[in-house]
Amino acid sequence: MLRLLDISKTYSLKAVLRGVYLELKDGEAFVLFGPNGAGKSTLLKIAAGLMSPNTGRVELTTDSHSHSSIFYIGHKNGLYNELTVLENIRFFQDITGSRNSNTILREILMEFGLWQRRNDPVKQLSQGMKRRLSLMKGFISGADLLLLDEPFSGLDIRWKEIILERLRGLKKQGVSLLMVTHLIKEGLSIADRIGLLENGILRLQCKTEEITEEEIKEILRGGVCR
Amino acid sequence: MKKDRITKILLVLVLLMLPVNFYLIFQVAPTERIMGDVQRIFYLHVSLAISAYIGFGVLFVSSIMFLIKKNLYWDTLAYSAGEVGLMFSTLVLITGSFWARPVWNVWWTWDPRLVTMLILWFIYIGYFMLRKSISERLKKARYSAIIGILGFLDVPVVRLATKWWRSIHPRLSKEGGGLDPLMIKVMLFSLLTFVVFTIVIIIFRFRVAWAEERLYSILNEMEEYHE
Amino acid sequence: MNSMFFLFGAYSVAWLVVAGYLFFNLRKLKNVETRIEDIEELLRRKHQ
Amino acid sequence: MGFVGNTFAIVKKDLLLELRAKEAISIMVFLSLLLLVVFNLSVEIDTENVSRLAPGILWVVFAFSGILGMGRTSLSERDDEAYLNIYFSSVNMESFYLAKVISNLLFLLLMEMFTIVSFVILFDYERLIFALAPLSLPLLLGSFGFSVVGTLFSFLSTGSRFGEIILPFLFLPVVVPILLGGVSSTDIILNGSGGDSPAKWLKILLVFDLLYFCISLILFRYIIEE
Repeated sequence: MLRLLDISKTYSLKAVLRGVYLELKDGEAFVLFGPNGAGKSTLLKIAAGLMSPNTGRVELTTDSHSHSSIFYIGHKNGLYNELTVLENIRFFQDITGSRNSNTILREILMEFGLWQRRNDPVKQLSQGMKRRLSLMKGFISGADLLLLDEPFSGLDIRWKEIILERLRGLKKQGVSLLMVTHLIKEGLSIADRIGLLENGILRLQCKTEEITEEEIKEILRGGVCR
Repeated sequence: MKKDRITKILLVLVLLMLPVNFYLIFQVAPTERIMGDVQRIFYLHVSLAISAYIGFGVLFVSSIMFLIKKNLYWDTLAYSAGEVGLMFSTLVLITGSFWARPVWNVWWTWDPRLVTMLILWFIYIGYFMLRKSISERLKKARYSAIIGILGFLDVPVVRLATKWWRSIHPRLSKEGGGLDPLMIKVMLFSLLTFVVFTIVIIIFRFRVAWAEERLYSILNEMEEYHE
Repeated sequence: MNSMFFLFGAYSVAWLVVAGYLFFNLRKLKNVETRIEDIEELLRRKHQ
Repeated sequence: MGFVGNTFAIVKKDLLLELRAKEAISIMVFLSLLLLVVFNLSVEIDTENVSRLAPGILWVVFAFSGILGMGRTSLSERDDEAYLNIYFSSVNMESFYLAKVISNLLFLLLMEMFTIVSFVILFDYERLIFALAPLSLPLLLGSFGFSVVGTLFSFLSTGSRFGEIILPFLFLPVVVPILLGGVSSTDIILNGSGGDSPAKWLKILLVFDLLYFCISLILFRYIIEE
C-alpha cells in the first residue's frame, strides 16, 4: 500500500529525518511513537505528499493514483469555521465524490454527538467537537489510506473509544492507517505494527505483540532500545 | 575550476573595455547637432537599460529553474541577479531624468520605455519586499520565484500598452538607426561592454550570496553539533 | 552651460552607485570569509 | 465529479462562505465608497471635467478595493488548513484555482456595480448608467485580469509575515496594462467622439488575461505544495 524508502529531510538547514524506511500493507495499521520534535509530523506530511523529502521516495500502490485515495488529518482540523457542520460535510462530499447516504451521515453524526449541532457554524463548536468532525471526514472520505496526526487531541476517554471502534471498522474494510500519537495505550490498541522515531531516525519497528506498553514508556524515557 | 577561468577572462575583458568605451563616448562620438554634448548620456542610459533587463532576465530564468529543480542554488542566483537588475534600473531612471531635464526641461517623461522600466522597478521592489516578509527559506524561494516569473512577463504587455498610451520620446532616438553611423558603432560597443560588465557583476554578487548561504548552513550545522 | 552639469552628473552618479555597490559586496565577502576562517580554526582546535 | 463539477462545488462553497462571513465583499464595498468620497473631496470635480476624470477614478478604485478584498478570500482556505480538504480530494489544483478566480471575479463585479451606482449618486453623473451596456466588456475583461492576478497573489501573501500589506505592492505594478486598457476604453466609451473605437484597448485586456491566466494556472500549484 505505502512504502517510504530512505526518507530524509532537512528543514531550514536542520536534519529532521534521516533515512527512514517504512512499509504499510493493505488494511494494516502502523502507529508511530516518539518524543516531540522527533520528526513524526514531518514524516506523515511526506507520506501524504504534502512535503517533498530531500532524499528518498514515497511509493503508493493504490488502484487510483489520484490524491483522493489518501486522506490526511493534521493538527489543524481543516474546517471552514464560518460554515455549518452540515455545509462542511456536504462540501467535503461534493469534492471527494464520496456518496454517503443521508441516513449514514445522520447515524455517524449522532454517534459523534454532532447531530444536534448540525446547523450551527463550526466556530461555535467546542474543540472536541471540531476534532470529531475533522476525524469524521476521514471516515466518510472513502480513502484507502488514512494518515492521522495526533487524532485524539482534545478528546476524552468516551470519544477515544468510539473513534478507535470506528478505526477498527475501517481496518476490516481494508483501509490502511498510519497514525502518529503520544498516547501509547490507545496507539497499541489499534496498531498491527508500531514504530519509534527519535531525532529523525526510526529506531524501532516491530509487531504490537512483541512489545509492551511498559517497554515503550521506558524507551521513550531515554532507555536503550533493543 | 572551469568556471573560474571564464570569470577571469570576462573580468579582464571588462577592465579593457570600460576605459575604451569611456574614450569612445567622449572623444570619438560626434556631437549631436540639436542637443549637443548632453546627448552623450544616451549611450549610458541605453546601456544601463540593457543591463537591467539582463539582470531581470537572469532572475526570470533562474526562478523557473528553481521551481523545476527545487535547488537553492537557482534561488540564490535569482535574487543576486535581481538585485543587480534593480540597481541598474534605478540608474536608468536617474539618468533618464538627467537627460530629460536639459533637453525638455522636465524631470520625468512618460515615455513608454521609461514607464516600462519604472513599472519593472516597482515589481522588483515588491519582489524583495515579499522575500523579506517570508521567514522560512524554502517558501521564500518558491513564492519569490512566482513574482520573478510573472513580473518579467509584464514587460512586453506594459511596453505595448504605454506605447499606445502616449509617447513623446524624442524622434532622435527613434531614428536611432538613422543616426550618424559612428554614433551607432559607439553605441553598440557600449552595449557590449555593459553586457559583459553586468554578467561579471552578477557572477560576483552570486559568489557573495552563495558564500553567505553556505556560511549560515555551516553555522546551523555547528549549533546542532554542540547540542 | 548647465547641460554639461547633467552630462557629468549622470555619468558620475552612475559610476558612483556601481562602484559603491561593488565595494559594499566586497566588504560583505571579506566579512563572510573571515567568519569561515574562524570556524575552520575552531574546528581544528576541537580535533586536536 | 468532473472538472466542472468540482470547480462549481468550490465556487458554491466560496459564495456561501462569503454570504456568511461577508468579509471580502464588505471590504471591497466600503473601501470603494470611501475612496470615491476621498476623490470627491480632494479632486476639483465639476460637471465639465467629471466625465474626463470618471474612467481614472473608477479604475483606481476598482484596483485598490479589489486587491484588498481579494486578499481576504484566500484566508478562509489557510486559517484552519482547510485547503487540505481540496488537496486530498479528486479536485486538481487547476480547478481549485479556476474556482477561486471565478468567485473573486463575482465579488469584483458586485463591487464594481456598487461603485458605479455610488459614483452616479455622489458625482451626479447619469451617463455612466446609460453607457453601462458598452462598458460591460472592458469591465468584464479588466475584472477577469484583476481576479487572475489577485487570486494568485492573495495566496502568496497569506503565507507571509506582512500579510496583506504587501499585496498592493505586488498587484498594482503587474496590473498596469489593465489600468491603461480599462481607463482608455472607458474613456473612449464615455467621451469618445464616436470615431475611435475601444477595440485596440480591449485587445490589450484580452492579451493580458490570456497570458496571465495560463501562466498563473501553471504556477498556482507551487504555492500550495510545501
